[in-house]
Amino acid sequence: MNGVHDLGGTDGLGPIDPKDDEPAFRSDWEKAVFTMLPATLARGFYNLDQIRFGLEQMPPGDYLTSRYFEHWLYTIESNCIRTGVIDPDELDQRTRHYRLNPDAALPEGGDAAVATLVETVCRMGASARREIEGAPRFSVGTRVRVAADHPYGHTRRARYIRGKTGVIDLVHDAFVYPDAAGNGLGEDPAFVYTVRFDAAELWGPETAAPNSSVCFDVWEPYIQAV
Amino acid sequence: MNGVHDLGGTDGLGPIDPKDDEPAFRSDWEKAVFTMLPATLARGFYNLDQIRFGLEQMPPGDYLTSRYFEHWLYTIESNCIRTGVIDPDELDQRTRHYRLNPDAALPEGGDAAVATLVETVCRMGASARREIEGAPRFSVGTRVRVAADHPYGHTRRARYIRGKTGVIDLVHDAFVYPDAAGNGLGEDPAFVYTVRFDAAELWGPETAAPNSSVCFDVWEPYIQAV
Amino acid sequence: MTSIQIPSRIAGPYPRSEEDIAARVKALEALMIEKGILTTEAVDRVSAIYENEVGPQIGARIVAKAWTDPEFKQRLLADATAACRELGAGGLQGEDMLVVENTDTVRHVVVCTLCSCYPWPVLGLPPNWYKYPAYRSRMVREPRVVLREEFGLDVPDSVEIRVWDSSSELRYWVLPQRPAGTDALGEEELARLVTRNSMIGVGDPDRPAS
Amino acid sequence: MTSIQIPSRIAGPYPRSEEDIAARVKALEALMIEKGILTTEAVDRVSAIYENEVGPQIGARIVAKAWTDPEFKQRLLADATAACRELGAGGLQGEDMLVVENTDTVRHVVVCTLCSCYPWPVLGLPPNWYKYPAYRSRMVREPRVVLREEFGLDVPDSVEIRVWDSSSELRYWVLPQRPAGTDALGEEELARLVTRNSMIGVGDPDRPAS
Repeated sequence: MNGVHDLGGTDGLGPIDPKDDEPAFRSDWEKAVFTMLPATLARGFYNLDQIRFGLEQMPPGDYLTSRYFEHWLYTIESNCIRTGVIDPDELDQRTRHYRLNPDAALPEGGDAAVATLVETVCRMGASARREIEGAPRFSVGTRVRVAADHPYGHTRRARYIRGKTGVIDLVHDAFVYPDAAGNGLGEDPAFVYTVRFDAAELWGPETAAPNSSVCFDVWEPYIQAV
Repeated sequence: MNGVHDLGGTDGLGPIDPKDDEPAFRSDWEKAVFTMLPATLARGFYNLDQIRFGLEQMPPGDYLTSRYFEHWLYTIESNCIRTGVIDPDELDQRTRHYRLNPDAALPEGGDAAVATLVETVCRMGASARREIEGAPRFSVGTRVRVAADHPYGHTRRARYIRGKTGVIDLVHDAFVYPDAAGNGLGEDPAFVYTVRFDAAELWGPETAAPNSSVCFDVWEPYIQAV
Repeated sequence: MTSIQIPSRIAGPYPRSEEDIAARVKALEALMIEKGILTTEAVDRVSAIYENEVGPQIGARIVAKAWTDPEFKQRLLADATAACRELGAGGLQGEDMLVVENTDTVRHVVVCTLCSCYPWPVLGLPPNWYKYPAYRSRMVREPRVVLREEFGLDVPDSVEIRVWDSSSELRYWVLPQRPAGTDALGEEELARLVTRNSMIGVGDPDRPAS
Repeated sequence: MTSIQIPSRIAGPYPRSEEDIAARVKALEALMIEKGILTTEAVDRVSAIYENEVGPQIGARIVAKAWTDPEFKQRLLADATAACRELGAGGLQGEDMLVVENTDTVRHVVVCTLCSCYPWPVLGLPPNWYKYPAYRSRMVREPRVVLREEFGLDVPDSVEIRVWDSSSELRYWVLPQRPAGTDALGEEELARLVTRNSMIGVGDPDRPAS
């Protein structure tokens, strides 16, 4: 989808103002939200690409102004509701309870195996790399153009590279295809390539930074040789 | 600039929910803000393209969530400050005054000619059409491509038509060039054309609405024959 | 290669509550009055124009005339600005108008994706939905879905949809098709059938009461 | 007089105050605990990993080893995931890593314009500026301006800048150049010079105290 999340090259977002020494989490709720991600991914309720698609569907004004873990909350919540893991009415009811009683305790206990599972997911990860039949269609040095169309679902084809021409710099293994997995259409793995685009191709010679390029990873269906 | 104001083809903005019978203005402040536009344009403090550029520079989260006349307030205020018409400290001070005393009166009196001038601007308008030397370079039926680069300043080249090919449907007179006037570079008028783009060219055949097209007005410098 | 700095010209956070905005506007208004740029009379007179005088009934009258006077219709399609002037319509945001005509095979619809351009002198100030992000973003990308789901207008695929994105100072608006069963009606009765939405292109004229 | 309504799939308006968010999260947490998906112990253990254990000091150690051990450096550039595993580094969001090496003629810098992908196992969780819209929007469009004005890094035009937009599941990070005057330093002292920003590509390693 053409969302405001697709920020590459958008102007007007203001200064970056980098800070050092920020804490990993700023509150207990951030820790809980963070842990919900590996916990639910481990259980297979949805996949990482669906989590990303959920982020993208956050109302644009909220997306641009809320904090990072609010984005996570949004997508975990909407994905859990979508998949029936959580009942929205129950969630609303429980939210009112904790809003009125902020110090009310969480339910106790639970299986000790849960913590071990979630910790294992964090420590081991889960690669999206897949073995597939066949060989990559393109090789290093091939000039390719990225498809210029505008799908409605989840995609990793940023708008700023659509229709643009670059050169393949790296050929990788096959990985889960986000345009399938993010839209609930299976893994459909495809080869991934790093395509290097001259800044002038992306932004035009007048505003492009001199002597610079962007390396962008594409899945094979995104590109055609030119 | 590539701002969030450039909404053509952005997804995720939700339902339109059209209503009938809305009032022209919902509050007194909307009337005042509305009148400030012709009043300040009439005095030549800035031009309409600079007003538009001011709108585009509203913080993106605000742009997407605030009401229309808040946008106007933003650009009138920032343009008046930029051009020295209004002193920002004085404005802040006076704002505090009226915030604490909402019923405090406005200054009285003023020249009766002001109301006449502003009313005349509304009734007569001020065309951006200009006589220029020379003839249009392109004619009806010519296939043209829109330049694909990304200027930082004000432009009317929406992102969704950049790099796209269409056919000239109408050839108009010359008009003030927003990429000049909006950036304080004079009027530099140029011929305007209506270019018709097939929906499939704009969005790709898979998601384009069947049998539909978009007519978009471009200034001559935006396009090249293909 | 300069970055565009969002002007932090406005001190402090942008005001958002109704009271904050009203105070800000009143302050700006006061300063403009003191500098001789504005008067309260100007505010009253200008807002009265768009509240009481200029609105879609003006466009409707023009459409009705075009439906009943073939020569006027020809002039309207050839030079809308001049034809509207004949009927006393014109002014700010309608200095250069173009009227596009719906037919059995083509339907036109108007949008402004970059801001909210709209032909004020014939349609009045635009409704909120025309100005807000959803309409502006979606109309160029999915016109059939928008017309069907948001405006209840099911346009068959055999009819072309042409969306006019008002990107220049030309102000487009639509001459809708005259409804069937209106042969007996005069200009004034016809004008009452012409809706604002039908001149934006997102609706049809009303049908005559049977 | 409603302002723009943007729909959400979530019932009710999206919560925004700290108290509202905390209550919402606690409710979600409670339901997940009851359903056996989550425990408070899991939250404690996972957050402890990223608070106390996994952070840029891990990447720094790897960089220092690459600076002092040419064969390790070769392995790191050939297969970063495997080389990091040698040193016990790996896991979520670092399943498939690639290290790109700064030279006298090319500087690399990492961004994720579409979300906030980042190599957690070697750099820890990303700083806010990395995740927020300004960095994500500007780094691909005006890298030299961003590096100079926001990070104080003036890269001469003779040095190519290559921006890596982390659009796939490959996680890129930067092997910065070893600072001059560090010939006498051991791996541990070198690691202390390697900053998080130098591995994102928006900074240089610290210089040794003279």
